[in-house]
Amino acid sequence: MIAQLDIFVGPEIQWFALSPLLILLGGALGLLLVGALTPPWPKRLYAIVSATTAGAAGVMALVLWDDISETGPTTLVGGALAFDKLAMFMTVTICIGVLLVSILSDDYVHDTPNRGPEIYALYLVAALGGIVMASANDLIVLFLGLETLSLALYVLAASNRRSSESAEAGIKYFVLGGFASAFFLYGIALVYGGTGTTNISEMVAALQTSIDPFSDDTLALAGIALLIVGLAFKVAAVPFHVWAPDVYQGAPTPVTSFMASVGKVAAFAAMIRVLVVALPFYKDDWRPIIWVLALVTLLGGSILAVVQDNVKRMLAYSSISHAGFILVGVEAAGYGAGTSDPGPGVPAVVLYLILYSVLVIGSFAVVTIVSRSTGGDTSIDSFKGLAKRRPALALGFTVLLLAQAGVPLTSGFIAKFGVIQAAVDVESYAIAVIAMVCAVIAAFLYLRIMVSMWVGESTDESAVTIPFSMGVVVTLTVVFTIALGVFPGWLIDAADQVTQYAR
Amino acid sequence: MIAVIEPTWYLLLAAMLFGLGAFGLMVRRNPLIMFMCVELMLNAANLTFVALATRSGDINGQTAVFFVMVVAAAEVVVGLGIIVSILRRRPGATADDLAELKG
Amino acid sequence: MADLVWLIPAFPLAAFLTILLFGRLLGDPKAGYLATASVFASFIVAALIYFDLVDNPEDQRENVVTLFSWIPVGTFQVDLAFLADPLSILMCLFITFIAGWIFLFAVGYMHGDPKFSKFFLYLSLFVFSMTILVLGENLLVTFLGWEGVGTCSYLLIAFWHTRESAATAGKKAFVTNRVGDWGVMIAMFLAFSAVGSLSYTVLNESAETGELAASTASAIAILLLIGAAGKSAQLPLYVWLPDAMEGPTPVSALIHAATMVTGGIFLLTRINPVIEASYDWVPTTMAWVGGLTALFAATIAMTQNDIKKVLAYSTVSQIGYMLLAVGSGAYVAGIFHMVTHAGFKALLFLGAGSVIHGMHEEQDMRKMGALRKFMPITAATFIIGWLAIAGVPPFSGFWSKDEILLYTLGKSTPLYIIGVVTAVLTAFYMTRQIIMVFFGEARWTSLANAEEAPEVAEGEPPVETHGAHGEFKPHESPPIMWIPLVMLAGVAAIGGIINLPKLFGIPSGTATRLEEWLHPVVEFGEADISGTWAYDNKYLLVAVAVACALFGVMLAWLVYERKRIKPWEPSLFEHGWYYDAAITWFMGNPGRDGFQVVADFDAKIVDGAVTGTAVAVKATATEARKGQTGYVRQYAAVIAVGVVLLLGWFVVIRGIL
Amino acid sequence: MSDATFLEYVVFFSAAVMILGGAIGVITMKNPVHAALGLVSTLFGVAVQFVAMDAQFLAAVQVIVYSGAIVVLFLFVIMLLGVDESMDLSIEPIPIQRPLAAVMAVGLVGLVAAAIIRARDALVINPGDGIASATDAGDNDANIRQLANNLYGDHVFAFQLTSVLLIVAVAGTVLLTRKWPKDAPETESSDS
Amino acid sequence: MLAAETGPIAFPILSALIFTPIIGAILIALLPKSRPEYPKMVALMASVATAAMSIWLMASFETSDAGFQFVSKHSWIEAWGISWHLGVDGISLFLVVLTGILFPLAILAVDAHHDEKSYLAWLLMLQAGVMGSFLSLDLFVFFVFFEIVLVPMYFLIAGWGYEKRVYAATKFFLYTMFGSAFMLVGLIATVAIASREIGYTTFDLVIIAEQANFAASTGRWLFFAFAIAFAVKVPIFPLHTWLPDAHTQAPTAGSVVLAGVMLKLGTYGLLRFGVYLFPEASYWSRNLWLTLAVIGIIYGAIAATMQTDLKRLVAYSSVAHLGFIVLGIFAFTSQSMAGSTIQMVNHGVSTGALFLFVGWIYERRKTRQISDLNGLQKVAPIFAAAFMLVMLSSIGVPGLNGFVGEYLILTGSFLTARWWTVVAAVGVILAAVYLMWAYQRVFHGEPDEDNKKFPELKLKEGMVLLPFLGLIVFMGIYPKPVLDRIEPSIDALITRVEAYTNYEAPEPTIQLRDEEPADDQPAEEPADEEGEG
Repeated sequence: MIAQLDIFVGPEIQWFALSPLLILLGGALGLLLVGALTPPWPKRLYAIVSATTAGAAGVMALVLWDDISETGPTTLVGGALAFDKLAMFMTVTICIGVLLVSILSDDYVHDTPNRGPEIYALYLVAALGGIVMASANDLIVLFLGLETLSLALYVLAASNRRSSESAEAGIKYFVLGGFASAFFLYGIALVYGGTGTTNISEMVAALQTSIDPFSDDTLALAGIALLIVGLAFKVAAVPFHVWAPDVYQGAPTPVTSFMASVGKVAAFAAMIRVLVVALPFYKDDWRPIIWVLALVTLLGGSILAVVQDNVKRMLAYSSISHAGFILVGVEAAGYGAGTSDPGPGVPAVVLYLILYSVLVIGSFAVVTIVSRSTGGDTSIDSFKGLAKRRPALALGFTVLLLAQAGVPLTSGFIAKFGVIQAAVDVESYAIAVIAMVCAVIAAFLYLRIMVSMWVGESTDESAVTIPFSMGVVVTLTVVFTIALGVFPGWLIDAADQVTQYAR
Repeated sequence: MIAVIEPTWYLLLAAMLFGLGAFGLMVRRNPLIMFMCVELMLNAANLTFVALATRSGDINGQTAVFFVMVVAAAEVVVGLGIIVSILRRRPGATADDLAELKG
Repeated sequence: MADLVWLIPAFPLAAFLTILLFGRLLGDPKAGYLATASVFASFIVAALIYFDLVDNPEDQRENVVTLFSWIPVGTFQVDLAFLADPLSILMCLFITFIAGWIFLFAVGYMHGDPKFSKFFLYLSLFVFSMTILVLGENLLVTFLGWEGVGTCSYLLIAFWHTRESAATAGKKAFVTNRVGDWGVMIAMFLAFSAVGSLSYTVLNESAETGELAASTASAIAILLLIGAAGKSAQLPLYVWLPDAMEGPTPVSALIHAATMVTGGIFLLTRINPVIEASYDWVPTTMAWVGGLTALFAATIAMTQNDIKKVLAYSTVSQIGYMLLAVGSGAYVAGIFHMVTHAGFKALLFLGAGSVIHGMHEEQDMRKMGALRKFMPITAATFIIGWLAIAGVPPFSGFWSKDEILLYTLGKSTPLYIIGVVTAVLTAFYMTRQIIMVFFGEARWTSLANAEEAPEVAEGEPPVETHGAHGEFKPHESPPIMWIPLVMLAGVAAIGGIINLPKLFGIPSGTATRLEEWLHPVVEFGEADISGTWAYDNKYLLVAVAVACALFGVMLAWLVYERKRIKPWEPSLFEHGWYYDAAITWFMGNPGRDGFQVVADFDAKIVDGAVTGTAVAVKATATEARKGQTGYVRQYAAVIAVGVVLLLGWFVVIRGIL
Repeated sequence: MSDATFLEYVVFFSAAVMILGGAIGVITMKNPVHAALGLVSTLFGVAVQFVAMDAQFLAAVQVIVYSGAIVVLFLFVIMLLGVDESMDLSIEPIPIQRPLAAVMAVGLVGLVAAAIIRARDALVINPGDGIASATDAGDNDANIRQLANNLYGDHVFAFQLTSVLLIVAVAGTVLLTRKWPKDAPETESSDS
Repeated sequence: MLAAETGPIAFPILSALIFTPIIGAILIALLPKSRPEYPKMVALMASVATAAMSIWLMASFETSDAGFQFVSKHSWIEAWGISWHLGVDGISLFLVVLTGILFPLAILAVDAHHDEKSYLAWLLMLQAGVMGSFLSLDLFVFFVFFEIVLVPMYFLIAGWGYEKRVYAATKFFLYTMFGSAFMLVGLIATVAIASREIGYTTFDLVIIAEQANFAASTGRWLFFAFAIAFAVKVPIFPLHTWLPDAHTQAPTAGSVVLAGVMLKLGTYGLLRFGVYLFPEASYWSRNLWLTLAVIGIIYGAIAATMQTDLKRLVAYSSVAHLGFIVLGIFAFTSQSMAGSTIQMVNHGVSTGALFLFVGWIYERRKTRQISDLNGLQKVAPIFAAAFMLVMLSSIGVPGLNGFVGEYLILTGSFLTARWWTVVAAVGVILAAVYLMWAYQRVFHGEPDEDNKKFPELKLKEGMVLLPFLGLIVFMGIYPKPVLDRIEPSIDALITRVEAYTNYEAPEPTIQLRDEEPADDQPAEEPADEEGEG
């Protein structure tokens, strides 16, 4: 039977609700076009524009947050986008990330011969892609967002033309990324075959309504498997983590911080979208897998980190083990997914994401500062005696590292606490204990860095200069870390509201 | 009694194509060819989409293919850009040569 | 008056504190006089209380004086309280009296020692602890004194701590005592768990009324016996006492002869109802331990050449007598012997000290002889002491020993024989000592001071203080040293009167007699031997005892003076049956090795497990990172593996199955 | 129209041969140029299959975009870099790579195929309202119009998003190809 | 809740106890490097103020009240039901006081050999953390403090320790954190399970303890999750091996604090979060703990005997002493538990003092090896005398503080755990063995050339020591005031245990059953243990 083709009615577009995306897009275009047409802008200006854009988008997101509190979750543009608190929370998180990274990049970019606005434009666009992933209500849209983010990241990773390692990182990330997104796409296709749609709302509806014993959903299951592959690749979960250490180490440090913050946030948001929002129907199928992934990721990340001697690489592995922690939260979120009582899983995850992304940006900011003075050397020896040369910086880094280790009165502890609480709440004690033990193993590497800073005798007396912008970032992140560690109440309250999803 | 070949055939064909693509990416060392293999995989996905669209008589599948093509195009641009920027510096470098970062 | 009993320990304590603060100001000899005065003050107080109590009727001779609540937790209420009763007062009397004279002697003996004031600091602390020990109203207060005297003895034995042997001896004494204390503590726990109190009154009453189960009573008694064996140097824990002679001689006299070492006997006497309430084998065990120790130590004493060692082993032997008495239920006799022994043994030690002093720190009897010409007073007093310990009537030792033997025979014949043999040996080795020291030819003239100098361990202050050793000549000690000798000689001579047996029509029935005096304390435990064969043939026994004493003296005289018989000094005896050596060896080798094994176990196994884990993690990581080869295609392969696994789970496990 | 079906079979299998053959060519050809040609054949085959499945518009786009643009781009790059010399495929630096890859590929295909075959007669959940074919109903634009409606209807946002994707591509290439001043000395691993 | 009703008090003394050191630390951190004399001043002022407050606390403590006093409770993280809930009772009171007193002394006793500023700052942070752990009545708050103390301690060891300091510090940090990992999970599980009964989520210790009671099996799991952390902290054999390293490598002040108060976090935790929170489980598992405790006593003593490093020796002696405390806790009699509580303080005083001595010896001779030291008593008699007194207290000689605690523990344990006690008492002998042997080797004998010039006790050091010695004697002779304040809380605890189990605290009575109690058979065994001849 053939569709009625005469009259065409386009879907209404809620421009206001899309404002964060539009702002980011506008900022990016502005930077590109104006930047291309005008002579190079004075220092800091690109960064300021990009940062303000991100800030504005974040503020808009906060405004929309309140709207959602009143109207409740809905979908936008013909069901392409979800308009709910999960989306907004992630939007804010990503915007914070972009804000900080933009500031951080200022002096870095200024050191490179290429002072153009492209990097910032790519940050903004990538952020846009991330937000789309976080708020996608259609797997195709999700895929497009994913590709937007990924493509930007491939370029950014390779953006340091001076360094062969940057290039290597770029191509590795690109090839493997393409590989993974092919799987993801194939997964979408198979799920489409299994459920007859790519739209999450329709998918949920279809799965909940048409349950009959004769239909066989093996196709959908295969699709889910491949979807998980794609997402696991993005969040760098063992064994799909292989790219992460090399890319994190090779990419320019500000870009690394961007990947570790925005990239991870978007990926996990997408994971929640796909698994918790779209496929609660199959939670009994995917929860065990996530459990296993969490386990191997925790172990792999923390154990492999122990023997590294390059700080960037250490942090890469530590971010892998953090991903394991977040996966624990996702696993917990699966327990109540789709039921009337969603449980603390998703709030714990989003809380972890926002706290961790700030944390990791701060850490990499310190690495950027140090590597500037050592001519790009980020080996652990280059941190020796930092406390003598730059006590304040060392103290800040110490705070950030302790936070990553999950020491109380830092945001890192709150994050871990939330996740463990979620896991315990759904009685998956085993993984909770394993996670904590892995945290102990991982703590060893943070201690190693601290030792080389505080106890080690500095090898070279090259003065570590702290550029203004980077100093600002470190200060902000440290303050944030401690403040949230001591008074996390309001943020937790906000995260706890992320339980109703637009379907 | 229009006996259109049932989609399963196409799906199996796509699966094989996908597998070949994946295999190729794992065995070839020339980055360009590895990239071509990615294209193969994407095409396999496309084929699947269309086949399934036909199966369930739903146009969305075909629309999806449309987007995938755009993605493929963009990916090619970026990917080739990266490859060029590397191979210009190190002519004839294979994927295995780019293994400074490890451990 | 009895309420002021706390004054008895108070005086020495005051002296202790004063010397602690102003010891250096007072210095030599004022500190000594101060300490002496304080002790005599305590003696006076004790005497007053004694007369006070004597007037009371028997049942009102127990006064409990509570100072304050010491350790109160729930049902466990222990006060710092004193029990002023005949036994404790008696103890205080002779302790303070003898201590006083020894202090006086020490003032002379320690003259010129740089640590003079510290010496009296320790001594005062000791007397304080000792009085606490005997006055304690409950086991814990006694234990306070018990450990206190142990500590003081440790400090005083190791007084010349620069000498390795002294240090070791002090440690040995303390640790060996601790072994005994273990018994005492467990006994206390048991007592508390049984009767819910540590007070002697409660404990003894529960024993007298039979509430205390025989098993518990036996356990307490035996455990306390262990304690007594430690403190009173009985088998198997006597080993520390001979070494304790490393300490200055007054210390040996006071602590390791007269007072502290009798603490065990006192404790057992204190709880005599408990012993009575326990199984029969318990007192028998005590008796045998005592008897064997007495014989054992006597045999060793026969062969020692160190003037102090002889006395030390003789002390062990004599305390064995006392324990024998306790075991035979002859508590009064035991205490009696304790008192008399305190007198003459203190005398003998001080005499030995005087001799050593006169011989310039020479202790080897083989290098003495014929000293009676040079130090007549010392000699005379020493001889009195000798007669007393040898059990020659009418000297004090005779009476007490005789009574013990009497009761022993009442208990069992073999023990009696052991006692008699020991008596012979006692007489023998004491005579031997007398002869070697004061009679015979002078063997010291032959030796020059040159080789005598190194003999005195370096860093022993008195040596220097004795001026230049030019022409060596033994000299009599100054009056401040021989006056105490004379006083104690008097005690040793007539000390027996406090408890003469009812013979020869000596007037009886006066409370002054020890037996009546102690009656309220020991009435429950005291054995009744009237009607036994032994009791009926007292005179015979007396005769036997006297005969033994004389025989022993005679024998020794023949051997060492007349040289009629070759001296028989088997090295087995000389080395104390190799018992001490055996223990030392055991501790030194297997014991130490065992400890080392544990230490190594800790380092290698327990800690090894921890570090091993760390190493394991590192190794795993080092292996795992090899997987991160850096080859893109291999990464792809790894991812593919993951893909296949996931597909396998979803398609096969979840989908098809 | 049994012959039609036969014809369809012929079409299907010949196209399949083109596809797989081309793919195998991509994998096995020593020379990148030949590999690119293999890619072309695959793409054409896919286009043919599209036609066979009433996706005429997609088929057209496939030919234009892929074969027309993308492959040309590939070839252009190959020529630009002059990497068109043959590469010896007989050697494999990483020992277990090939067997592993083979096993994985087979496993992958096998598992997916298993899923496909098993889901073969599973009835379709919420079927769509049919695909307009240019061949029947005499409306040659049916497929295009339906596609357009869908594209600018439900998927208008995604459609807009593709533009963002292109922006990324543009910005990215600019960033990557912008000439760096004093770029001359290629410092290997000056960074990190 | 129950705690909140005790009403607001004029001055939040407990919070002040925690924040005064923190403020001090921040001040020090802000001080300019140009004025090197200020930091010490500030540190002393802050710590002395804390000490004064803690003493005031003790003075105004309601003796007969078994419950929590000076309670202050403010909501902190509502979302998770976490409140800033502080309170002190007889069990924690003296630990708080000890913490208050120990730190100024530790600061005064030894100067950091470099970078005094951060050294003092870390010390004050440490004090705040320890205070917080003793005062907090909220599971979350407790965990926060329990965990946070690791950081300053880590930096103190790693920054100002001796040759193997980094290894020791890392070991200490990771080992303890490993224990806490289980506690965190157990803690959260406790709250989660309790909330199902209470109806709302709260981390409030008192509320959970009062209103929730766990199924036996659940409670046991939870209890062990907690117990592992505390067992590491105490440390209980075989989880003790971090202690010798940490103690040996830590700077003197660090060792003093570590031995003085930080080890007590474990035993205190066992009382407050083990016995109080899970009476059934702790009673059920008592035999395990008793056995481990006794092993620790003997084992620690033996290991201590064979140490060649004086500081290591003292460290191992801590293992033995803490064994006594654990023994007392799990004997569940008012005597033993009160004994354990008071012994926590006593051990803090005497072992703290011992570590001071070792530190001073190291300052003077730059060695801790026993074999390098001899004859010190001749050259430094006062030093030796003071050491002797502390040593005697550590040996447990009556009349000194060590005895009171040990004796109470043993006599109490004997009622419920007879045979364990009989063996544990052997530890009293061994204590004499290892300490006196060490004393002989270090202080007795003739000093050789290196030790000839050993300086006598300085006046400042004497001043620092006086409080220690005073406490040692006073607590030994008149512990009544302390015990009076401890006992009510202990009795309440025992009543609680009785309420949750079939256990009945034994009333010592005339025993008539005729079993065969301790005969002199074990008497020989100590004789064997006596160590080297």
